[in-house]
Amino acid sequence: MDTVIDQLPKSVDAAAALPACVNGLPNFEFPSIDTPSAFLRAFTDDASNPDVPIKPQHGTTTLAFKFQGGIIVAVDSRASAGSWIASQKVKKVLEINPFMLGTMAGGAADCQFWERWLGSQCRLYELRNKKRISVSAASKILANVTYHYKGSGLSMGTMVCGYSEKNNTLEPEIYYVDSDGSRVAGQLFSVGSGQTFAYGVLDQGYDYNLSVEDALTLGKRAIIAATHRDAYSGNSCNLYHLKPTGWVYHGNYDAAAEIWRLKEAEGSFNDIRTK
Amino acid sequence: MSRFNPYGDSSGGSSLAIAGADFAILAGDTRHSTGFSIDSRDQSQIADLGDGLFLTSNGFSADAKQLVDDLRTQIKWYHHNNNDHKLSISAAARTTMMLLYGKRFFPYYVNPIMIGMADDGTGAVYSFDPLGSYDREPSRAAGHASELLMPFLDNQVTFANQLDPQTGEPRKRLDLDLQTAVDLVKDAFTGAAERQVQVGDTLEIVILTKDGVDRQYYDLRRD
Amino acid sequence: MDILLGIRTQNEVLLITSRSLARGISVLKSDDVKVLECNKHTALAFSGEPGDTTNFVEFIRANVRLYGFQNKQELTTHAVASYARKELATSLRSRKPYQVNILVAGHNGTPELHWIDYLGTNVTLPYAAHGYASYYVLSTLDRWWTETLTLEEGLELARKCIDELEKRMPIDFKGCNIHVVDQNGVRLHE
Amino acid sequence: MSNPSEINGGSAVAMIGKDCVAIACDLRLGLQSVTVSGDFEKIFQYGGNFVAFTGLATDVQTVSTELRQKHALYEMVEERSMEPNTAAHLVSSMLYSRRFAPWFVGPLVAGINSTTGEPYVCSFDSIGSMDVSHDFVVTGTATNQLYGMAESLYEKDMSPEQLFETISQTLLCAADRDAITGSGGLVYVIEKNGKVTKKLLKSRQD
Amino acid sequence: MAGLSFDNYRRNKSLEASGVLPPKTTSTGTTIVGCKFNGGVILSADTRATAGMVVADKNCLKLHRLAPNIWCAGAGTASDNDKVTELESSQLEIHSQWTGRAPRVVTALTHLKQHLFKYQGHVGAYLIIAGVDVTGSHLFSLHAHGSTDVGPYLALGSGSMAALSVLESKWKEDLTKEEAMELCSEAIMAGVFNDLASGSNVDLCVIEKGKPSRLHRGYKQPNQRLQKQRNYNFDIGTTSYFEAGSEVFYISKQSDLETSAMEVDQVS
Amino acid sequence: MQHTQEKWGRPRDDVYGPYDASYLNSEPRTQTLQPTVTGTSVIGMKFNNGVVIAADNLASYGSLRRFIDQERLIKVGSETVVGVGGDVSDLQTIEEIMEGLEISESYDEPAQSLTAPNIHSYLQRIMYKRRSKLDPLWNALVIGGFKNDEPYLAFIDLLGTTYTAPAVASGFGSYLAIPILRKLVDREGDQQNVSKEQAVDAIKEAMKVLFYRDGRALDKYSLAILSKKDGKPDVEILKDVRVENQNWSMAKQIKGFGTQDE
Repeated sequence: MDTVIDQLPKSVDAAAALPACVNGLPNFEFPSIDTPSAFLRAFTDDASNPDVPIKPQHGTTTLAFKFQGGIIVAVDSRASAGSWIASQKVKKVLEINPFMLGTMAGGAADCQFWERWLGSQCRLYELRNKKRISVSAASKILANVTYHYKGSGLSMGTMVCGYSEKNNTLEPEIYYVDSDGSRVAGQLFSVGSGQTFAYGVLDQGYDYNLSVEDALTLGKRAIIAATHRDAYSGNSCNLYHLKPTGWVYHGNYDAAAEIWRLKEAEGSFNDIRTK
Repeated sequence: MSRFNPYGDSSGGSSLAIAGADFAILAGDTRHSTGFSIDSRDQSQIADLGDGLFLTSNGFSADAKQLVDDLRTQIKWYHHNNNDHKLSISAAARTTMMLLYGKRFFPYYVNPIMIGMADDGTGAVYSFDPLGSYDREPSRAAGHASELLMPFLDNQVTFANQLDPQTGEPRKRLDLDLQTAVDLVKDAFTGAAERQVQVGDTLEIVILTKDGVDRQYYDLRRD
Repeated sequence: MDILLGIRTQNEVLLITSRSLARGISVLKSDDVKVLECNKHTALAFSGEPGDTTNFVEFIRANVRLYGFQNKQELTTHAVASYARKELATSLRSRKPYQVNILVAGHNGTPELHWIDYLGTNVTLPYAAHGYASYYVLSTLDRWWTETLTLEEGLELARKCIDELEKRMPIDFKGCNIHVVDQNGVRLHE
Repeated sequence: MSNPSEINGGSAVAMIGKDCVAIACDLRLGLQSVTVSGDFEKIFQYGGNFVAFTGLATDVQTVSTELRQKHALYEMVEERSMEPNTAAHLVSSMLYSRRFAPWFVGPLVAGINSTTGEPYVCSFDSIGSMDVSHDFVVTGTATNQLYGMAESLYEKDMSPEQLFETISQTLLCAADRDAITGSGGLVYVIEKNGKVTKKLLKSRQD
Repeated sequence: MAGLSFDNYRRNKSLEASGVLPPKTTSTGTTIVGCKFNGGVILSADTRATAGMVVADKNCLKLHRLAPNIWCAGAGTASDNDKVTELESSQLEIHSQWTGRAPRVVTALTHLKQHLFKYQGHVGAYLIIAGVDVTGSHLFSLHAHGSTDVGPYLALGSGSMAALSVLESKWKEDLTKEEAMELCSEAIMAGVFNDLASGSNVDLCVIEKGKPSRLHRGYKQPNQRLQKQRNYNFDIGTTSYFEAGSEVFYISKQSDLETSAMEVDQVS
Repeated sequence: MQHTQEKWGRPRDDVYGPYDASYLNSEPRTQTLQPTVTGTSVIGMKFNNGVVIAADNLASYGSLRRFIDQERLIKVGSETVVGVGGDVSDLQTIEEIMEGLEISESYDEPAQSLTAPNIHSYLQRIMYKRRSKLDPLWNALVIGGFKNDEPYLAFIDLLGTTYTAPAVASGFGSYLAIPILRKLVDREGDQQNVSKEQAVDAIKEAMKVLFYRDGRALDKYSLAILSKKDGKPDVEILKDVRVENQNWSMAKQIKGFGTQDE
């Protein structure tokens, strides 16, 4: 992995001098002042100053968990800029390759860009080494990038999920990587502004021995729970199941329709006024 | 004392795009304003990128111009390197993302919308956030009046919140015909021009079909 | 980080409050009670700025009791909630406003739960929470709460919530007290 | 947060039809991003006048109560019902009396004048500037979205049934583009003969 | 103005400190002008009110009647203009009742400037006051801090410079009424079409010695709403609602409490 | 990165320091910290056969009338005039840049092919580049000339923002002069019905109003009239033009500020 790091700029300021398109990276241009990250923050941090001109899209609930049948990945599809709902149909699961998925929370552009870049790095690894990259290695590449750019303004909270070969068997792995540079392996994560609401359902219904069908239902149910309570999550749920043979997409579910259906089916969501 | 802010408040008003089964529409008003002054009533904000691609980018207009220039350069190089092969809209969108993300730490203050015909012959609308995140969408509005235009498009293009009174089921989304789409664009803009002071003067509409490009102009409020 | 949670069941209201009382980096007490009996059928659960909390709820209780003495007629839960709301909203305009969030639980024939924040927003809810706890348990309650919960089912749901909080809250809140408000008055559930 | 109404969120709209008027609000009460309640009504009835208050929820409750007091007093002293334009002026002076320390509310008044039969709608800013309109008025965090919807959808002389559809679609689609407006909608359609139809909308709950 | 309550002041300050900014108030953005002619004086204004860059009111009336022959046009904070002129209108009425004389323009001016000065500019009313009285016809401008100015033609508001470009190049001495009306409306139109905060119609008020003042509401209407391409009425039943959450009730008609219309000085 | 509900994903103060809004109005790094010696408005409009541009001759130092014969219209190539408002030292930089452009162009293409659109594009790139370095040239530019025999008029500001219109103005001119000029040329194409004389009169009228109301304006200005004669460009720059026909008759009507009678 050192090759990747070597080709990254040594420091934030050095990035300004980076030649165009090294390693698939564009030539990042920094404002020519002493504190480019404070400059960037001043113009883009809509949580501190709602009147900033440039509002990146934000807000999300994403989750992933391991169970006996593999990994379930579920996400919502709302992107908001302040209280404005900029998009209702964002794809927050990035298909890095047929065996690996990345989730997207935080800055939409950061996640889209770096996870696509990660996809190309993984492909290069395969071509060089004639074998698939492990989830552990892939997530490390991403974490190296985010740690490298720490303090310069990236915003990402992502889970890299997939199967890796360990002792000649394929093992499911989930790594949480964020723009602080953390990289944490785990069993069950939820990331984004609506994470707590997802946990509230997920923890109470989770069991490693869930059937595939129940696991899918639980993942979707936790996202729907978050869309109901978190203003910045909503619109629909995208559902994936990772198996040793690769990922399977289980469809897009409109949150509004799901809530009304669940209310009927489960007798839940009794806070909603109907009379 | 005068202080310097690299992002001015000069901009075009608003733009919106609708994709259909065999057409794509991109519309924008031609008012260019700074603060409370109208700079120009005839500043087209729709850029013809060549290869049947059209782009608007609302926000800070000098950044928008730079983005268009960069994109044209990229497309020219693509032609040089690929025996004048036409750049598809999906590839052009990806290129736009790379250009925008290259300015991640000194962003372009722009909200671009690109239209073209996709490889399968359907109309395509791609929209971007200032940092480059993008997606293909059925319709999109950007600029000062985006908050006014977008809910109307949701309601009239995707029939959000509408039931079919006969069946009681959500109203089925039908493919828009071109005339309806153009009417929607005009009505959306006359409404927006009523309430958003930076929108007005003339509405420029670019209509892409398999037969080529048609431009229409339509008068808006001028006050 | 105090936990304040109210659940209305078919015949009673449960108030779940954390037992830890922390100041700075120390826990001063791990059997704190954050519920006050206001009159026979109404209880207040409270959290917020230390000092403000007890002063405020005691002030409310004193006046509610006074009203009871003077009029030979106890204020209803609804009236207590309205009165507390008004006091909070008015205090907000003073030099030193009360920074107190409260839940008002009562039973006047039917169980009743009010959620009131420090700004003086008063809403009646089937279940409610203040502070960080609300981020975790609201979805749990959305999932399992129904109009017709029995006391046992209500307690079971409360345990689900406490379990979730113990799992996810980054502090040790030393467990929770559960107060039950029903037609017989306010009691601490063992 | 850019302004105090964004703490709790919420929006309202009122529209004039033929011999009728409609007023609608959402039902969300939030605490920043968390939806605390989906049953927070923002429309209050004062005799034949319907007043929606959006903004900071505590002020909504305080001002609506104060107005109830003043309205009752008026009807008692004057021995007649309050007309919508009177209610509007009352709201305006209540708000202006706190010119330098305002309530963070944006009210709407809707009603039908009992003598002339004219529908009346009026909106206010937080310090009581009145905007009497002949078509529609909006307020709240989804103001822009509501303007966009209403400007394009509004038609003159709608029947009460028609008006219900248009105001509901206006509210619902505007709420779908505002993260802190939604969780249900409530619509009142008031007709010249005094008939009031109140409907609870089945809307998105996300 | 007695009785302005400050009891939310501390609370709002502390909310501000925690990042909550005060809400936008409606501003009349505005172009207003006044111009004298032989025998009287004219006031004119646009009719757009804005909240930020959004039009809050497309046809608001910015010309206020202070007394039958004293009118004023307001720019600045909409609410302040409405209330300050309302207050002054009653004070002038009371004043003329007390003194038994028709009010003078300078009386209105002095009242208003003292009021505004007292509030040190926080009452955001920028006024052009015009009228005729026993001493002739007068035209004054008044800024929120209490300063005043006189002139044969005046303009205020965000579109004042556009209006002045017309007034400065076209004004001449001894205008007739018709010329002055044309000049004023042209000045307002310059604001309407060149200043984004001004728009919609031109209102105009003619105040003449010995004649009732005449308000021309919508004197020029150059910005009519464009006809829509389609009709967006929905089929009945398009919106989904809960039967259980719906009810029909009747407001008791209060026609038995019939009242006599208040006697209000009518203007055309 | 923040991990709390409300601000999830936003910058964390302990990593980035507190939010600093001053960058929204940040000071540029070098050279023009603020404009010192400045020129006021430049105005221009099209007519059926060409373009008229005017700028007065004053260079102010704050409120001081520092230099009263500053030329602010630059002729570039054979058929283009650039009017410059704003900082005068930056004006001189632009003058040098234009001179350099002319010289290199005349080496490469002795036939003088520089047109207004060329110069417009070149200057826009310079202005945008300098803005992007946070080291702006503190000017507003008006470029007048021809594009394929049609009149051409464009505007650029210190950020590189640019637009074309049949009437343009910088500074106070955009408030005071534009309404006068737009009476004749409101939208593109209106110039077809405007003669050179009408255009010159409108520009003179606008310069008069600017002198009345702009505290940094002078009653002496330069006037460039660019027209095509038999397909050939004709650039006429009139210097030391005076503001004429001033009307101060209202002055005698003004007594005091309100209650003073006679």
